[in-house]
Amino acid sequence: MTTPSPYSTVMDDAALTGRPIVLTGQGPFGGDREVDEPLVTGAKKYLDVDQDICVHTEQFPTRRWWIAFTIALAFLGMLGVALATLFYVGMGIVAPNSPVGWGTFIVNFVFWIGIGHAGTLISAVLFLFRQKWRTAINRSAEAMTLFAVACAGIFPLIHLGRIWFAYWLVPIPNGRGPLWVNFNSALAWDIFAISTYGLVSLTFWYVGLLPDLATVRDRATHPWRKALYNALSLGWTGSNRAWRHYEAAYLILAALATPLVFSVHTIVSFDFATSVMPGWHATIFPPYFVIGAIFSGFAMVITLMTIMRWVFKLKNYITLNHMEAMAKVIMLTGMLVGFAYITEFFMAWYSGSAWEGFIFRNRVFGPYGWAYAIMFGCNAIVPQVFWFKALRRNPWVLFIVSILVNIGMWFERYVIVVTSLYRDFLPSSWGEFNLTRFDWMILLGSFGLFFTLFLLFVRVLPAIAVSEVKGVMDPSVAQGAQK
Amino acid sequence: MSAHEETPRPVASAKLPILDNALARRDFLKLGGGIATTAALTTLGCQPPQENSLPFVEMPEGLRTQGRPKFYATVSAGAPVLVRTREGRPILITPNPACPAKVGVSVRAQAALLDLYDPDRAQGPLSIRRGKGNPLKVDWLTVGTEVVRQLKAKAGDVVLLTEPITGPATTTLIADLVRTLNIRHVSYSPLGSDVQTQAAEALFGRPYLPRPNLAHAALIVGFGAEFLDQPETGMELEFAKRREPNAEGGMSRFIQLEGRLSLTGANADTRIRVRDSQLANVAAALAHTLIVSRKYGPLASNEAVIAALTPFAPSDVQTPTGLTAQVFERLADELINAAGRAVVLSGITATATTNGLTLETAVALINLTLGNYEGPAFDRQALCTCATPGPAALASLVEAMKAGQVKTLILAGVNPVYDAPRALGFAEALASVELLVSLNDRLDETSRLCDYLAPASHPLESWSDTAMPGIAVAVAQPVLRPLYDTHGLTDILVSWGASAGSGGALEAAALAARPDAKNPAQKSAGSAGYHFIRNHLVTHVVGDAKSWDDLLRSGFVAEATVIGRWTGLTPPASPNTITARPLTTDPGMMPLIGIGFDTNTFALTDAGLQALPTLMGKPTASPADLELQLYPHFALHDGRQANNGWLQELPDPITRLTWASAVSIAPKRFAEMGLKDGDLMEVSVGEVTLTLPAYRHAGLHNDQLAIPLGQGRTHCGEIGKNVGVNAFTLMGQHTGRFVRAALPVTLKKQGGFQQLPGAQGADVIDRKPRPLVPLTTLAAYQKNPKSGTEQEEGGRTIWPEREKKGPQWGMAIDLNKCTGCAKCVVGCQAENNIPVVGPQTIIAGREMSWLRIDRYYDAPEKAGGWGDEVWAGPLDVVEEPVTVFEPMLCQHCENAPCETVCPFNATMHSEDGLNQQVYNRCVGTRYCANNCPFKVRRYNWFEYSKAQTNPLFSLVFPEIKAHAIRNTRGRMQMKNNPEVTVRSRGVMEKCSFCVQRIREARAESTRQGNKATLKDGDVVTACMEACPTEAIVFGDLNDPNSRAAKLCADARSMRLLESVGVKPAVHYLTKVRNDNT
Amino acid sequence: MKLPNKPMQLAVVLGALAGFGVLAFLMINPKQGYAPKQPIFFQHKRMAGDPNWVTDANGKEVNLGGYQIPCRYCHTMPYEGRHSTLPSTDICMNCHSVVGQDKEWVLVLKGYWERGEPIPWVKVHDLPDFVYYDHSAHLNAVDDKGQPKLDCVNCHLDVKNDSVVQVRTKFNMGWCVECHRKPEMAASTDCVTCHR
Amino acid sequence: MTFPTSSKGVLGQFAVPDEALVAAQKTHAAGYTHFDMLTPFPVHGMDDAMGLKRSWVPYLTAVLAFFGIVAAQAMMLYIMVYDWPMNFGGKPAFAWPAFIPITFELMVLFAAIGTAIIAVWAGKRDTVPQPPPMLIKTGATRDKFVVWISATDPKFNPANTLAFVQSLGAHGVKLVDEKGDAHA
Repeated sequence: MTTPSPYSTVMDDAALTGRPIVLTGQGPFGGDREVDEPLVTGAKKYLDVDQDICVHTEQFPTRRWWIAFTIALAFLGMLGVALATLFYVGMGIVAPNSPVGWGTFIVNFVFWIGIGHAGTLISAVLFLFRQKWRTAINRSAEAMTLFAVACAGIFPLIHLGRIWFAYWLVPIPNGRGPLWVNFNSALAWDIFAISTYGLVSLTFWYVGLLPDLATVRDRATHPWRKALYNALSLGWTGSNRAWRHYEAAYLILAALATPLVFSVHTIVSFDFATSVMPGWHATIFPPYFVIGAIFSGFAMVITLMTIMRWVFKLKNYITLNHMEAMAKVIMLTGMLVGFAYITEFFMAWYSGSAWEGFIFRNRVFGPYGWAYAIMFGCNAIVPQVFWFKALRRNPWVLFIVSILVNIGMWFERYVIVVTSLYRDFLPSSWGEFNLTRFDWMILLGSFGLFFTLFLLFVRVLPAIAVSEVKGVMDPSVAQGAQK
Repeated sequence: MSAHEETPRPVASAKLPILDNALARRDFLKLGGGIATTAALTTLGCQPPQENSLPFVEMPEGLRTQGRPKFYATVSAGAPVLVRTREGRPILITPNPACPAKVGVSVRAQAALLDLYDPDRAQGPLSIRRGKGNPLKVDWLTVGTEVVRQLKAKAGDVVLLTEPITGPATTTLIADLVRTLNIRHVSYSPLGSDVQTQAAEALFGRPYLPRPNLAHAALIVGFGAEFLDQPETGMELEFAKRREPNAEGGMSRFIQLEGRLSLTGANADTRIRVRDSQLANVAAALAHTLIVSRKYGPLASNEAVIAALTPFAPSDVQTPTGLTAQVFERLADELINAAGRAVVLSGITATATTNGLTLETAVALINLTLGNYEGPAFDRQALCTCATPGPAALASLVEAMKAGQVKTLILAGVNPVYDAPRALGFAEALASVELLVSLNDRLDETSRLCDYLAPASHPLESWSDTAMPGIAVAVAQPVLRPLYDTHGLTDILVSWGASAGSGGALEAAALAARPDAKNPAQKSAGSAGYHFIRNHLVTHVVGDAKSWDDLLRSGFVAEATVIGRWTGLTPPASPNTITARPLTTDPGMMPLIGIGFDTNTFALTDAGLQALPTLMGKPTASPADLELQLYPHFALHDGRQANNGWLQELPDPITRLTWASAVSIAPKRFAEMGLKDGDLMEVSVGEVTLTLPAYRHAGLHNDQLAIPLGQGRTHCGEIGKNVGVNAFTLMGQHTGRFVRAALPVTLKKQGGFQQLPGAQGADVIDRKPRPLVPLTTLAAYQKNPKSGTEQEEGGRTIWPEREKKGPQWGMAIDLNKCTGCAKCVVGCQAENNIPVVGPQTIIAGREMSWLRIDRYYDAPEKAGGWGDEVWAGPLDVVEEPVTVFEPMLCQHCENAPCETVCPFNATMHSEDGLNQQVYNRCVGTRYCANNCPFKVRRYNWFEYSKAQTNPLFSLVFPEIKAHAIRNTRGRMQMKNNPEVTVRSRGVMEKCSFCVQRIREARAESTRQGNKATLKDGDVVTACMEACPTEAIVFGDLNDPNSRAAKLCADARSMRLLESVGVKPAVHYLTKVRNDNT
Repeated sequence: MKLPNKPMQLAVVLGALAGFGVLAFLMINPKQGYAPKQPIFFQHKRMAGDPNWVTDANGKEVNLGGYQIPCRYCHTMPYEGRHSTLPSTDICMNCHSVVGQDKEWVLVLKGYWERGEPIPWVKVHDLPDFVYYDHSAHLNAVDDKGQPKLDCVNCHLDVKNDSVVQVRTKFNMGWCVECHRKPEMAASTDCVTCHR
Repeated sequence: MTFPTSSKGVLGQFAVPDEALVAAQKTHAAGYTHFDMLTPFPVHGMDDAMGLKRSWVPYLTAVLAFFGIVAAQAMMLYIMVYDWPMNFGGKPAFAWPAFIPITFELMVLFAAIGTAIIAVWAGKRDTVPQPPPMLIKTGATRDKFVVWISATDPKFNPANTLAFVQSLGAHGVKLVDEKGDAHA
């Protein structure tokens, strides 16, 4: 290696600028050459990557982890109490009522499903677009997807009045005629969409994990641990003959997951769009929901990555450049979402439908205007701060904006679910919608479930895709010592 | 069965087979309520809980065909009804269809069914010791001995205090007791009013007026008329008949002058706001305009009348009434145009003012001068119960009690401690009475201050009789044996009377004690009360034993000759010869009823002319800036049924409030005071102050407040206690009458807030953007019969039309006939096992009623149209509201949006056009309810039909206790209709078009060998059955000859939300307002 | 395809078995063969069954079979009402006040009769409470030729020759629907036919 | 363990992927067929260097996707049209637009899950006997790029092959015996 890699000079992410490194006079014709800043800083070696990432699966968790885990468990316990009451007493303990038949459960469901879109999107879409920076975040984003889908998945179940009959949603043969499922219903589509999405995401995630599980195995010292991770890695050796199929499959999975990701939120939006209710019955819903999902998902990724960077000291892998890239996505999708909000209004006016017009005027100026204000402010206005590079690269700003965006996106679903229903066709049946303490317990409890799962994940599995990170490192810097 | 005659059985074996079986049914139903668990276990393959099937030891005759209903004609809340029973349990009270006018059935009569199973009724005689210590159980003998000892003394110090009793037999029984045992009888009703009879007696010399028949009235002018608020008057059907735009003789026109928007006023074509205190002045001024200014009619030449009316010139009363002379001129024009075919009438609340007599007098003068009494709109042949006794008798009783002249007081069906004015001092006077025995059905406010409670049975458990307007006599027969250790009121009085030696009672008791002819070991069938009533009615009313059986079958007799025989009077040869027969012998007490018939004219007597100046008096100023009206609660009336969940939960047709009392405030004042619904207000009348939430009452006169009576019971049972406030405490007195209107009042904001359990979202309908109620005027209708039904058309569909074979069920609802009386709501609730959910649940927006009556105030035309502010009910809309009622139930849409979205196959369309809801398949996504444009789907948010008693979760969520209290205690679930599944929690439910009746009709047709083919009229839904005005018609829309199909094809017919393309099976017929002025 | 290791193989096999087990369980109806213990060992075949006369050890002709009592002697109301009705005790006593006075179970029956207690029969053909079945609507149904479509035995099979009453058919919704779907039955398969 | 029966072979390590690429070319050129390159991440160009063809997995994906479509349509047609047609909101039994979402989802489900399983399986099937991961730390999952020549190769000769691998410039060249023990 004659020329030392420019990357060896970047020792931590504070040194990153977000602009290309200019190598003066190194261009092919003697001019300047620009290279991208490194995706991994700190002049890490391949073995350092293993150590930095896998060590968390091997050592007794840190104090920071325990603090986070205890809080998450407490919220999970709250979810348990609320759900036990829900199952014993009935749906009446939460807010829904006669005009507003769906309440926070469906809001939470759409919210979590939306969160769950970022992982697959990062893995699949960014993979197809050859965005190498995804490697730092794709593993945890995929895990986030799975846990968000798990959180989302409980809501359609617990919002059933008689959850013990939920299995009737699956078309299994039975002694009732047999009596099947109504495939006209968007909820039946949902079941297929969400279970497909969950399974495919799990597969995608697991396939991505195989080489890393082998890495953990090869670092393991305890025979049981070695055996366990060997079993989990399906005996992965790193064989290029296996890589050949693996890469083909991974590409196909990405190619399949991409339309899947769009279809799932499209189908979730059909829950609303195929109804007859003004405010729901809109053709804009599929793209609007998908963009919103990407938006909220990226916000959640930023939240999680900020925490991970802190808890696990991973700033060299999840660098400010990564965070800035996500901030750009947030800004773009935020503007798209804002565009959708305005388009809805335009369509309500342009359609000339009195019902539709009323719903939208009422959303903004009616008694639930505050929810609309939170939604519009957090989603369409707040992300505009990312026009400024300094703010894009400020972890605190990113963290706060990401949380605001998620609050805004929760309220977007609240606005859609509640304000479309509470004043529908017949004025006589108009009503109100007021959250009960159990709504809050279940909403916050779902975050408890999510973070409990996530913290357990980072405890037992490599939280960053080790093999993929290695693949985007400069071998001249990262190569191991030659024995 | 021959076998059992050969082998006589011990009596015990036959012990209440009906009841035992009914209890077994209850257990069955409890299991029915537990569908969830049972079904879950079943599907998971565990064995279902073993159920026993208990056959009779001896099959009783008449119960052989189990699983089919039996019907009994009887009386409920004073109206002839038909009681549907299953396996001995009454499950539904409907108007007696043999009684063509469905006379007088109120929601209270329907809901009395729930009282039967009320676990808060006293379950046997109690020694109460005037509230000191807990009540102790005693036996009937103990109570009877004490009472009979007092009766035997014949010392004239025993008083029987009852509610007004109208039945000839019961009246005679009491009269006998009064005569033979030297007791005094006082009857009392807190809402009793004798103003009309007083006026009639003073003017015409007889205490009654002819009964209006609104079917023949071209013009109705009401001064606070309440004939729709008081269905007991039985005028609903007659009113509705003439409300058809093509009615014979033209559609009637109804002008109402009133302070509070009442249900009657809401049905008026023109409504003029006049505060209660001024109604008399307005009526008198109208009389002045007609008689003095226009010199119309025979009275125009009567100097005395003119003199009496002189002070009431419209210009002189313009200041207090707020009405200009033009208003009177217009009214006079209309009345003169309709002279002889008009009805002018008032209401019992409007006349419960200090100047009520003036109002009644003026109304009589107007009717008289227009010749209305001679016209077709008054039925002079009809029996007329004119008066319920006023409170003067009670006041004199209290005096007697205080003076120590009353040693024993027996109360039956009265609760003066609750509903008499505090100033009367009834509760305090009780202390001077030696023996207090209450025959009320529960430990109520009065009973708990007595020595004994000897509970009378529920009317469905006992014999009695009654008289009512429009028909003569109806007999109440028991439908089941008493559920508890109680006896019928008649039984109690007869047996006590007999023990004390009263003649008629002795005879009846002897008959009851007579051994059975067939089985000497047993006493003869029938109680003492039964024999008394039968003897009396056979002798004095129906004439022979066979007619008695017919009477039991039909439930009532209506021939005029019968009245003659009953009253002991022959039809008069000349007017003014009939006086009401006083049925008590105590001259200090009020006559029980006035009965009259007259074939001749009504004319002022000389005495009447002399009394006229006193009766009319001088124009009165209003008592204060603000006056208060206390009106009978629409559902609870005087509050005696306050423990009835159905009535508590029935939304008031106007305020749409449930489970509460609120002070109604006029919209303008409401805005000026900066109030919102539910702000706590202090309302003071004299010394008494009540705190209760504010309600913005559309159409209320700005200077008036209104509070419903009948709430605020403290000792009526677990369900109704402490709901709302007791407004009787505000009631005033004036010359021996209770004053319930025009009370001077002060109003103050208290600062607190109490959420009102209202069942209505927005009050207003702006029919421009939301053409949801077909509404038009008569003029527009005559120009274009389709006017009022205009709406946006639906778009195209990609799907082909479905083939329709066989019947396609549908419904036509004529909004012109619908008065908003809510009887369909109660009928539906009873028929379909709809639970009572309670105020908290209503506040949360989770009412359960399958059928509701939406009440809208129509937003008037406005240049440029209304903005969104219209939905908040701006003053322009609600100050002078045009009210429309729209019964809203599942529309059974052909293209039902709910069906598409249910993933579980729990709701889909049947071949006969029903939108089916399968409870046992429903898992409760509520998607269907969201997607229902009419929001008629109801969800079981809680377990209502089964008590949830887990102590831990009762702590976490205490409301479940309240649900158990309202629905599952004692024998409450026995009310359930076994033909309708009791829904568990987590299940969606909705109107099924009474599919159980459709299926039963098909089964019946199959049994008849007709292959399940149905004729028009074979299926009657519960709402149609309960509707007094025939506004609801159900039938096969695929059969062009069915009544429903014909109505649906009418030009007035409209299906809602055509633009959404759902194609409802319910058609609404335009409400036409008669604007022809 | 070969799975990489034993535990995985085992897990997959067990999972699949459990899945199929649940599926099979859902499809098999637990009702069939349900024969609860009754308070009286009542044998239909002794009442309604076909006679079976044999000569016993003493050379007496005895009937080991039944007496061909028609169904509707005891179950009185199937053509008129929703329920076929269990016989009230007095119907039993029509004969058993004379017949079989020394038999063990007749004594039990008489015990109930003397005490005036209903016999606590255990429901055998026990439909869920949300199913509304009407015997009369089924038995009175006629086809185009006016012939009855159904008789007792169509559903209850050969109950008259049973010694213990038990559910002989699948007796689940599928079984009902199967018959309702037959074109010759011309019956409705609408939900509200049975559920409301 | 169900992994390849023979664990015998020769391995050698490289520190950077470029060296491994050259080594792979040379090994291929030297006529070895039962050899493999073990790498911590897929190295671009390695397939060509080893003389491997494109993966055949995508063809199976297409088949699986088609199967998913057919299965979904068959299921819904059977249930909604053939077995028990019902009237949902006035729509015909065959309300085809409603069938599209599930068809798509099942297509993706079958294709994705099937592809993943087949790819893992194919990775095992299409390979030469591997150095047993539980016994030998090749370093290939960490920071080493390993050339491995299996003893099953017809050209395999312990001494020659060892020398050949050393000639490639590899470090830590080892001979692995049947028991999985390594010899320098």
